Amino acid sequence: MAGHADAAHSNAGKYIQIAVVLFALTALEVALYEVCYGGLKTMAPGLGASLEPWFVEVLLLLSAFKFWFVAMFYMHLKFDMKLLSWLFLFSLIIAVIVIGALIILFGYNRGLWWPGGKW
Amino acid sequence: MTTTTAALDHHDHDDAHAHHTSLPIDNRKLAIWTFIGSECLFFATLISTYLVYAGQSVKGPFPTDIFSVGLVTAGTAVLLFSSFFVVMALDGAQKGDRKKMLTWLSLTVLCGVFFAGMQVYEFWHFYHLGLGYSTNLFSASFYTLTGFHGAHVALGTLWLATILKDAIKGRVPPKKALNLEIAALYWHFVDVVWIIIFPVVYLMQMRS
Amino acid sequence: MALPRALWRRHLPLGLLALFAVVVLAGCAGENYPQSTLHPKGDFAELVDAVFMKTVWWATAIFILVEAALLYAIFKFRGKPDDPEPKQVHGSTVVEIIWTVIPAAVLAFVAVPTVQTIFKTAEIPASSPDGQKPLTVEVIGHQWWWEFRYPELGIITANEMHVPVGRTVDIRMKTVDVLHSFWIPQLAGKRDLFPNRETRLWFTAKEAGEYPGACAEFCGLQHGKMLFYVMADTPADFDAWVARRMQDSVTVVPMAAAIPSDTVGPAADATGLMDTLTVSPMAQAAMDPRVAEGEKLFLTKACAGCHSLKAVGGPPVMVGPNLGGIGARRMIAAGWMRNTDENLKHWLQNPQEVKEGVLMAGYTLSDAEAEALVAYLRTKQ
Amino acid sequence: MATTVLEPTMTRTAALAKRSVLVDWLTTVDHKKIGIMYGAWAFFFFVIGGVEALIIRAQLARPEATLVSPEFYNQLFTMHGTTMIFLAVMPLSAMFFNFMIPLLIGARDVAFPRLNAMSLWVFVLGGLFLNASFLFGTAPNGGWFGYAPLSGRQYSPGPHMDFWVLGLQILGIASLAAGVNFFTTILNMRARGMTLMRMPMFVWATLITQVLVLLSFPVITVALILLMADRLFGSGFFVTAMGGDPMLWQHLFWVFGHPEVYILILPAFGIISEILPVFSRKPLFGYSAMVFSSAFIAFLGFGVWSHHMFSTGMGPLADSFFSLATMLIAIPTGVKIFNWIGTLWGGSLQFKTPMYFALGFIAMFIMGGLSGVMHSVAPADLQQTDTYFVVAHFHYVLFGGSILALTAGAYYWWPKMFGKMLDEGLGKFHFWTTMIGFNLTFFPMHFAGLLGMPRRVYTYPSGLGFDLYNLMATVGAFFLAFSILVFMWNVIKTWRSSERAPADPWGGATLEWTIPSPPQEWNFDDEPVVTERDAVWGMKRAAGVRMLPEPVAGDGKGIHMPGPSWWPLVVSLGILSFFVGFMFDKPWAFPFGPVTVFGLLLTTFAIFKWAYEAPDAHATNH
Ligand code: HEA
Ligand code: HEA
Ligand code: HEC
Ligand code: CUA
Ligand SMILES: [Cu+2]
Repeated sequence: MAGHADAAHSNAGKYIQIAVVLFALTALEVALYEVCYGGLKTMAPGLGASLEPWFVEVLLLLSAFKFWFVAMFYMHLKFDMKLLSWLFLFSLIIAVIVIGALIILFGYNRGLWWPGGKW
Repeated sequence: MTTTTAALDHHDHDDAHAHHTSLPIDNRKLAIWTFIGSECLFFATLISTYLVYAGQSVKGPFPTDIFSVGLVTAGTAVLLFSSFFVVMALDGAQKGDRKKMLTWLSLTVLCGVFFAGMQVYEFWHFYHLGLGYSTNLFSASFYTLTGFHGAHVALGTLWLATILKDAIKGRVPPKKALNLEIAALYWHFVDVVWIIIFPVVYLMQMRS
Repeated sequence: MALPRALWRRHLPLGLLALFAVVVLAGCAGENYPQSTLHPKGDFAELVDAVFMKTVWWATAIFILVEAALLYAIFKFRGKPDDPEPKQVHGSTVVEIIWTVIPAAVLAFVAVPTVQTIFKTAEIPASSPDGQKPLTVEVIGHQWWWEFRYPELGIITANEMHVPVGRTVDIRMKTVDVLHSFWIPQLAGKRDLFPNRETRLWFTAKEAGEYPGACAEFCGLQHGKMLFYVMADTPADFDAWVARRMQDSVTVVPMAAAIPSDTVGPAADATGLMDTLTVSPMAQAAMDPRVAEGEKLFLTKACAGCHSLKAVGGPPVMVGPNLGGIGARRMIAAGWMRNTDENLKHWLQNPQEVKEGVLMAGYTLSDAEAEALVAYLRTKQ
Repeated sequence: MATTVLEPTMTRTAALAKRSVLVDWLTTVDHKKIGIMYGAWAFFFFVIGGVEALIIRAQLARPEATLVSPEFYNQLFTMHGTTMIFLAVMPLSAMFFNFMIPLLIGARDVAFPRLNAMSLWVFVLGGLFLNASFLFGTAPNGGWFGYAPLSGRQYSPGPHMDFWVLGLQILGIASLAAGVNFFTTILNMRARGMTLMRMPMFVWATLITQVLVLLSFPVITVALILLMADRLFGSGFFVTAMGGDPMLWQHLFWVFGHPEVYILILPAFGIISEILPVFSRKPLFGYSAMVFSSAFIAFLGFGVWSHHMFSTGMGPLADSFFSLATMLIAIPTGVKIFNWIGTLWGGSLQFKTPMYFALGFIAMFIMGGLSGVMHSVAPADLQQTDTYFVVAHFHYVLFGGSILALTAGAYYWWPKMFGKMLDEGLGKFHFWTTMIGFNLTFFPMHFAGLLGMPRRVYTYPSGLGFDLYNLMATVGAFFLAFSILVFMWNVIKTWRSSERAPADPWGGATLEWTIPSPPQEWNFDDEPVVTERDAVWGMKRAAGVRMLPEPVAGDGKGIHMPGPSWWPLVVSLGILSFFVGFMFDKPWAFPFGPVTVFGLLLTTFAIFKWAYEAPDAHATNH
């Protein structure tokens, strides 16, 4: 039922555009790695050095974009019932809470976040 | 297992057609989304394990000794391609363009096989670099995470291949495009998980 | 069913109430509960008790009010089957907001002291109430007994921790096997022991006394018999105890030479037997021939392979508890049995019967041998 | 719609009649039969868990007792906890989900009937597998939360914990499948006009419970996979020598474990919210607040897990965070308690057995909730954790909460499920014996705990002041067992009686009371249409009656129901075989023995057969 309706909204052209974006973002991710740590480091040392402190953040941001594109367009969330988006989003929120909390808690336990964190 | 059974339970669904559904959405589609929500936590836990144990291995080989950008980038590209392919196949299925559906679906299945093959090769390669399953924390959490992702890819490939088989026999008319749609949703999800795994598990851990 | 129903209805509430009262009162009476959390004898336990009691009063008040409202509703609004339909009320935003806000306010009153106490108990005081630097004690968990080390004093002991009254004890814990939890209810709360991470706890005993404690994390077969005692001594008594432990170690035994070398097994050699052989002045003074016999047996029956008698300067890692001062300990078998001659003998002859699964196997000791060992161990004061 | 199949009803009935009773129950996809089987099996496991508890209590009656060996004791409490939680309370709730949800929402079945049958069989086989460990004398012995490293290979070399790890893994599949199924069913199979905010509260509770299941079970699944890998493949996730950290097990377990306790209590809340209005003859007070508080409890439930780990030394910041988050849960729970009392207020209370148990639930649950709040005070919990105070807390919420509510539900829905009323006199006797036995068992445990008695000890020395409390608890436990015998007697008596229950014995507000007791296979002759909350009360009011007239049984003509199927059972056997294969500690079975491979193939094969099974294959072939 719902499935037939979406087809009208998106078409091959759009899918191709998104595919291109996804590839571009992936290429950016790899390039970022190469500039900061890999083969390109020597070629553009200044760029690498300035990007390096943001490596993790930028990488996560780029992947988040990719994630969003696939979910919204390939998985039709943008055109389907809102409920499905909420379903997915809620799961993701809990997932992020779990990952984030565990990283923080273990970092703390290992004394990374708080001087007395040893105990 | 749950996925396939839920999603393939379509005869019950045919039956449900006789009734109305409360939401403008098919049971099976709602079910697969529910299942995907659940899977988020499955992978979140595996990723947490990997991250919590990053840098905690007492002996090597370490990620920096093992990973190289080339192979995994290729794999990532293949998976992204396949997401695009399956969406085209679905477009074909919904519009009743049988040839389009068959072409793109075949390509998708091919990508699945290729990715799975790549992973097998990668495991084999790493194993020969001295990274057994229980070598250290890194290896165990890496193989468990990517192994389960690989199992999902394999399952998805099998599923799509089954639909391809049906489609070749002409059993996937537009009004059954939903059969493909839910498989495609699952497939995209597997792709999306890899979108996270690629930077978090590979790129970030390769920093020297 | 008519009879019991009527009977129940009339007498049950009263009966239950009486029962509750008995139980509550029994729990409040002090002295008979040496392991009680309700009768703190140390500063840490007092901090905890204070916040706990605050919570208890709030909870009791809420309990009484809410149960009373419930009972009132039950008795007030009893209906008969053919009563007319009562007024159909669907809710009331005002009332609902009120009973959301009131609990929230109550919780604020609980939350503030909670957080305060969390931070207060987290910080080990830099100095004791008596002005001294806290005394460090390392607690090492074993399946199923406790090892205590005093790094500043060099002392190693087991299952009985001595601390001076008035001096803060800074406890650092680890386990050599599975998780355990160190719990000494009258002095402090509990803290788990991990194999890979040092955990800490602290307390200052306020009154001299013998405080029983227990392992509070399930640790396998004999978790139930992994107990211990903390002996809070007056400073003088504590110094005397320390001095005795030092003495355990001063005289290296000349008697060792008297033992035929073929009876000294490889196990003894491997664990530095010669070092562990010590004789306290009391043993030397003892006229009892069983003591000498016991000492010999201690070496020949492989005891020394797992136990050191040297509280200071003994080997650092042993399978069994350090037996320095075992003669004067209150309990044996990790706090399970009174340290009487009879019990000790029973333990030596058949530890598995006392505590199935302990690493100490039976060593086929005749009555005479066991008694000799007991006599010998008894000299280790 | 056009696809409606007009089955020749006669052939169908004839064909079904030929099937033996056993085959009928093994292949059924009828949610009602599945519900009854869930209930029967769960009660069976409940008695097993209860007998384990009785042996525990017998051993603890006196200090220094030697009734059972320490090893057996450890197996007893591990299996008692595991059984009660996974094999008794969860499936008892599932019984009501299965039987009642389609009726409450006006549907003819769940969204995926065969998947539903699979959940049942996976649960049954998983439960039998877990308990089979007793036959080998190697029942799990590491506690229901299986803390590493005690549960790892090094300290638990035998098959004990393999049974536990694999058994829970199997049960998890059942729960997840049911979770997907009921989530979909509730969102998508509601009767016309039944908007979300018109759903009965039990339906809401079920919906939210499924969310908890779906989001928390994957976490324990992964934790169990990691532990299994440690045990079977020598990885070191929880082996410190390899850098592994036992804390990770604890975190993962409780990330699941805390939502799990709300999985155990939310259905109970739902049942109570159905019963109170009916027996107060007054709608539920503050319906929307009840919905939102449940949702809020569920959401908060994901952010408090570390309150089980206050003694691990997480540091003051983490302790404070988890303390406060835990306390917050008291607020929505309080809203529920007050709204229940508000429902009673001004009502015309009818004291039938379900009402007794429902009121008993409120009274007892408050107690358990308040001791929970005492735990949430992190420093205080340093004294309470791992003592009998905790044991008291969780039995007040689990028995005083879940079990009392489930019992209330049993009395309430029994006539609908079996077409006969449970005896009122015996029911009330059951209630009072339960209340006495329960309080006598668990109230003294508060004191035992505060006076310093650790939990999971197979014995304790005399002289610490625990003796009296333990004796009381033991006497209470046997009294409680007696009360359950009363219940069983009531069931037998009812079974034997020939008196039929009316369709609507209580003056109910929800759709199940409009159809005969027990309902026909197709539930509703005509799909109901709902125009308001408490729809049936609305109908009665409109008709000016207190009770609806007895419905006339329809003939089901033209109603197409899914046919029975063997494949769910076969899939379950495949899954069982897959996991059992990991039990063999033989070279030929490593790492994937033939049994595992066989299980995998059987599962795959059965899933394909299932997917391509023609609707009604069995019904029409005969
Ligand atoms: C049905 C299951 C269930 C339920 C509903 C709860 C509910 C709660 N639990 Fe419980 N809990 C368990 C099952 C459950 N628990 C189990 C099985 C364990 C032990 C696991 C193990 O170790 O084996 C455990 C352990 C446990 C611990 C860890 C103890 C320890 O081991 O150290 C804690 C700590 O915070 C805790 C807290 C709470 C709180 C705050 C609630 C709250 O949800 C309670 C809220 C309810 C109320 C507060 C009462 C009603 C409210 C009012 C009348 C309003 C006014 C009240 C106030 C203002 C306070 N629980
Ligand atoms: C829903 C959950 C649930 C329920 C209902 C119960 C019910 C009971 N529990 Fe349970 N319990 C747990 C969940 C539950 N428990 C958990 C999670 C643990 C922690 C485990 C761990 O530490 O790992 C625990 C631990 C636990 C302990 C602590 C053990 C220890 O730490 O050493 C004790 C001790 O008394 C106990 C007692 C009881 C008793 C007496 C009952 C009674 O209410 C039981 C009443 C039922 C019956 C008595 C059955 C009826 C039987 C008959 C009528 C006999 C007739 C027989 C035939 C006809 C064949 N339980
Ligand atoms: C294989 C190692 C081993 C050997 C050999 C051994 N023990 Fe032990 N012993 C232990 C362990 C381990 C314990 C702690 C048991 C427990 O309480 O869990 C113990 C406990 C004791 C205790 C009680 C200590 C206390 O404080 O609770 C005494 C006394 C003792 N052993 C004496 C002896 C004597 C005498 C011998 C020789 C006949 C001996 N042991 C041989 C391992 C050993
Ligand atoms: Cu050590 Cu329990
Ligand atoms: Cu909890």
